[in-house]
Amino acid sequence: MNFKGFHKIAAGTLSILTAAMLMTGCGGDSQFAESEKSGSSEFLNVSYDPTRELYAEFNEKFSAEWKAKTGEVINFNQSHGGSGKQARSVAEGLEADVVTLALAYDVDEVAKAGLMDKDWLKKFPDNSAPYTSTIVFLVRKGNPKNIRDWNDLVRDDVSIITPNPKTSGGARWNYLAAWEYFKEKNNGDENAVKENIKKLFKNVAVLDSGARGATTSFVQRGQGDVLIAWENEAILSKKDAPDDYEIVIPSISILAEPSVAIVDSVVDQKGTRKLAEAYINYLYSPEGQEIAAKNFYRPRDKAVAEKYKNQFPALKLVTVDEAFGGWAKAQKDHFTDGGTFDQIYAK
Amino acid sequence: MKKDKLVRISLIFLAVSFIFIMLVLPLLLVAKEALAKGFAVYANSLTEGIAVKAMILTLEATVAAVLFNTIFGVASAWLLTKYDFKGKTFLASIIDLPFAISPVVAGLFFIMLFGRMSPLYPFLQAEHIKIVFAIPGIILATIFVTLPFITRELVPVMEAQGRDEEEAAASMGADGFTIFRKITLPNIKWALLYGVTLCTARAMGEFGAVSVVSGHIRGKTNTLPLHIEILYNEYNFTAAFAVASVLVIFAIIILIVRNYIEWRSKKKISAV
Amino acid sequence: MAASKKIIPGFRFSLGITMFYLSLLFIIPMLAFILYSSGMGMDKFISVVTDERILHGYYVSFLCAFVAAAVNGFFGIILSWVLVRYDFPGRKILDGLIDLPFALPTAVAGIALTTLYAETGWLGQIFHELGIKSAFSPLGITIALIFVGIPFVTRNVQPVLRDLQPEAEEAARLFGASEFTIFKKVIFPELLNPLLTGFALAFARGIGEYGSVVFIAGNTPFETEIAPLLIMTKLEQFDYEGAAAVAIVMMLLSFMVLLTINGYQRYRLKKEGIAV
Amino acid sequence: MSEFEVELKNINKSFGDFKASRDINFGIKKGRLVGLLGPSGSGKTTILRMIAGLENPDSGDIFIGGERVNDVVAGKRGIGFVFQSYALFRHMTVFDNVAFGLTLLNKDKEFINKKVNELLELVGLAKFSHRYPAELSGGQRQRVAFARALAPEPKLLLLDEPFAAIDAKVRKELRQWLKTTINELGITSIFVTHDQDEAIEVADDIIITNKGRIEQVGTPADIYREPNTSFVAEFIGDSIRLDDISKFKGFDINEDNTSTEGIGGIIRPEFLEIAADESEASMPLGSEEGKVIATYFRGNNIQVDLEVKGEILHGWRSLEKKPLKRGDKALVFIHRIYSFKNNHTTILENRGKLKDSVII
Repeated sequence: MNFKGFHKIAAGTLSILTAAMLMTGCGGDSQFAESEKSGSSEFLNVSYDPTRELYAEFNEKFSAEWKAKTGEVINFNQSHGGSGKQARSVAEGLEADVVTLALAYDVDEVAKAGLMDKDWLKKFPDNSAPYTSTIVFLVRKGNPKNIRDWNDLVRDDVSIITPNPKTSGGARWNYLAAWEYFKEKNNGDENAVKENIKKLFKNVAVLDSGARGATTSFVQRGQGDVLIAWENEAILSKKDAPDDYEIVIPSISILAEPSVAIVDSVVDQKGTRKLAEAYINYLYSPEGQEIAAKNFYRPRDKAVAEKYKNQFPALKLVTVDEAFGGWAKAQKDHFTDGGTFDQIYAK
Repeated sequence: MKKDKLVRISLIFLAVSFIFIMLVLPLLLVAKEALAKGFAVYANSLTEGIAVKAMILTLEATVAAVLFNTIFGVASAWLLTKYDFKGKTFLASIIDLPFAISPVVAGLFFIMLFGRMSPLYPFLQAEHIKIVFAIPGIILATIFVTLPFITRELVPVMEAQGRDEEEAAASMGADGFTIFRKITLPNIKWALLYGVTLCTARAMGEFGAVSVVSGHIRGKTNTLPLHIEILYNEYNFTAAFAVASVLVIFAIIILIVRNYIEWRSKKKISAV
Repeated sequence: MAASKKIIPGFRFSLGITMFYLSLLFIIPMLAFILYSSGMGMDKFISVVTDERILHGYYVSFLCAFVAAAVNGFFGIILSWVLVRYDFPGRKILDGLIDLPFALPTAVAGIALTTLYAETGWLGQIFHELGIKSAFSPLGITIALIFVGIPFVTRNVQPVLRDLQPEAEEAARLFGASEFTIFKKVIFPELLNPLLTGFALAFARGIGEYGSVVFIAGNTPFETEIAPLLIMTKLEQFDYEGAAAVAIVMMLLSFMVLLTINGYQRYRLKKEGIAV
Repeated sequence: MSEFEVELKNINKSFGDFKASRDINFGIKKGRLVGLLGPSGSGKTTILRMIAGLENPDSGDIFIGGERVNDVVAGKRGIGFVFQSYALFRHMTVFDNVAFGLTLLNKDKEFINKKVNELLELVGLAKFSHRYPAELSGGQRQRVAFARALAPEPKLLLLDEPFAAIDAKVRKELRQWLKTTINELGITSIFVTHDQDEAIEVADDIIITNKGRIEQVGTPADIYREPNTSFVAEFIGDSIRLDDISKFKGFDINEDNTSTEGIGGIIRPEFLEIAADESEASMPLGSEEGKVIATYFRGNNIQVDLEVKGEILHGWRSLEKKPLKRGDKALVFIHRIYSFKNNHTTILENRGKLKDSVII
């Protein structure tokens, strides 16, 4: 009797609660409800923080292109956040058609969750990275600390801002670029490399959790003498305040390859594979490459690269595959718990 | 006498400076940054489509969370004050527990329960029910972080009120709802409203838990606090602070309403 | 059966709603979380939570949360005192401001505080000149935690102080006790329980706080790395189990803090015969 | 040096529009136990609090031990105060409560121990010294409050409604105990009460307050027998108010031979002699005829309510006499009436008695 009464009440409350939630869930946004029906008019690109301007422009162009070609009106949605966090969300159930993340390791995580083919990297040209960038230094006007290359960063009088490689995908490129420089300089003597990297991180004043946070610490808060940043981010900061900053190109750096991939299980379920493929292919088209270059990413397309060559000075660039044996290995060697990065801080 | 005055003045000074430095200055800074590029830019960043959508979503989530928590708050406070039963103290501590849980972890709770790794996921998928990375998830996360507020406000008041009136009504044969509506509610309505205002304020500002379950889809699952983060990460500081100032203004309105309510209740009591 | 003894009707109904709601929104999700992470096994759990870096994260979180809660305890008492006992222009406004940290998204608070306390900020400049690093240091973390914890102590102490009967104070005054002695011996013991409640809540909140702290913390390992950041770090490496392990220990520790303080309060009231 | 231990001169005190004290004047001799008696809101507690220094008078002077204390803070007046709610420090043990005043005087530990134990012995709570107030009964708490107030050996003890919160049976015992104890200690004491029985039973002198004024000061017997004002006459004792006393036999003219028509008065039950018939009546001629409305058994007597000339009077009848019941006729002789004139009370004896005595 008692138990029965409880059940009745519980069932009643459950139905009210669920009904109300579904109502707010669907009624709150009519477009959302539409997408459930027609299935294909919504498209979600889950990306990382610094691509916001890039994809805002790209989606607009591609949307017009797609409409002209097929007559379909697609609503392109963007989600931005830390690269790792975004990969996690997709793995946890955020229904992305495509992911455009900061590094292959994060896309691997989505693949590991069973949402896409394990060899997604081979699906598109250039390691599925339609645009690239590299790691440069942003210093204050006049370069008062006279920072020219990586070895200046281990000087005692230099204060550095760089995000935490453990929480920021982008920051892992910074770390690997520095590693590569010291590796070449010390002829591969790992202990010497570690010593230098350790010195470098001892100079870090603020270890922000994300790349954009680090930029803010450097630009807005006036922390540090040098910001280790992606080239696109550095150019953006300099463009906003040309009189305050200078970009310093180190002698050697890494080729940052932000990865793009189709989330197979989602597009197959929604029936958006064609659209997703067209979307990514468009990134490789001259139009797509032009948009990337305009947003300070180095284009793969030779013609577009030539056009923007003043913006992207040449320097020696190594890839993760060449220097570190791919992302899985790099991650394991350097960034997992107990890896070289943790050793820096180990007591 | 003179010493008393000195103590009084220094204490007031201490209290005011503490609040000024810890609270007012940050708020002034928000206002200053929000208006840094003039009022037009300020108004623009608030009326822009995505900001408006975020505002609507925040209000929806807040209303839903407050509604459910009010029902729960009243029921649980009633339970904890009108009856004696085994495990009552334990239940009271459980209700307080969400205070002790990091909002980020609270968000993860729901990901684990309704996300792709959950055994429930195939079922939800088959039924086309979206919970996490959609509005229901945001509401759930908001409810979670504001769960104890109303109960905490009501319990002391209802405890002080005792059970005599309700027991008298029950002995005359009134049913539970009648007793609640006619006897209990008039006694607790101000405390209830106070709890509701606090719950509302907290619900609007929730960031950590919502951030985990939202999916950050612009114009769809971005609440105001998440929108602020995005604007900030776009280096659009003026807009970020402008939107933040809206939350401050909402909060201030809520607090003014609360003070008005308190003032009215006091007036009413003194009139009796 | 048990319900038949209750005089006021509605026991089963309110118990039903409460238990159902708690289960759906709190207990089941929490169990799901714990269950998911239980796959890691005891060995991994222990090795994760006893890692030196994690331990230091706990230490920073607990220390800063403790100091912040203590500062809030001190000022909470002063604020309640000033708001209840004195009348002065602006008292209402001061009173109204206290709840604001609840409403402001923690991230906004964190950003605003970082702007204020960075070397270029209004207050950071002053600290900088004094040679104190305010933002990006444990001090910065503490400042952020003070901000989010302001309402707890004041809102718990204030009503008790307001409802305090004046006779005991008058009695002490008649013995020639100074105002300070009266406060120490007569008023403070009455405020101790709500103070502890507020302290515990501010402390628990501070341990788990992430949004406002990351901006101002500096996040340097072994210096300003807080436990919630370490959870995030684990998550960034897709190490859900490790994150859960850190989170579960934090939850347990906060819960223990709440329980200990709760227990102490009950013990104190019981010892003095005020509660059974 | 004044003859009074405590003296109030021309005290006025208002709280907003409410006048709590109007031109208060009185003096209390050393060693007396004085009751401040009045209805609630009559300003008696305010007087007590002004003496203690917990309120300041708007005007007038307060003297304690011959010294003007208006500007002396409460803690320096040497006063022990027992609050109505006891105001015990609930987070201190009984011992610490009593010791509180002594620790503030920086007495050494041994002295404090001795003194506190003495006092706890005196109030009969020696074995409760480690209990907390919440663990004591109302009467015990009252005694702790009393001991606490006495500990620093005050010159003057003030008690605000000391028995109000105690149940009836304990209250009786406690009153006796308090009176004896205070008399033994010889400490000048003032207590506030709204209960006339309490005041009459405990106090050496009574001060009656009404609407912020003092109505009368005197010993309980004096006040009972010779109330100065109509308020006192009505407030003290069991009284029946009359609007016009002239209708009763023997009270048609005043002492000064003027008519009493329209003059009000008060009759106490003990002023009435109720007889079942003429044979029982001591003054049958002067008696009025009445009708019994109700009777109440009161243990040692019977209260009889009667209607006499349209007024409802009540008096007592011995259990020995013939019982009366509702509806019976009875003879009522009124021995005396307090008659009012210009708010002053005079005792008017029944003229029949005088006549009778003349006749005899």
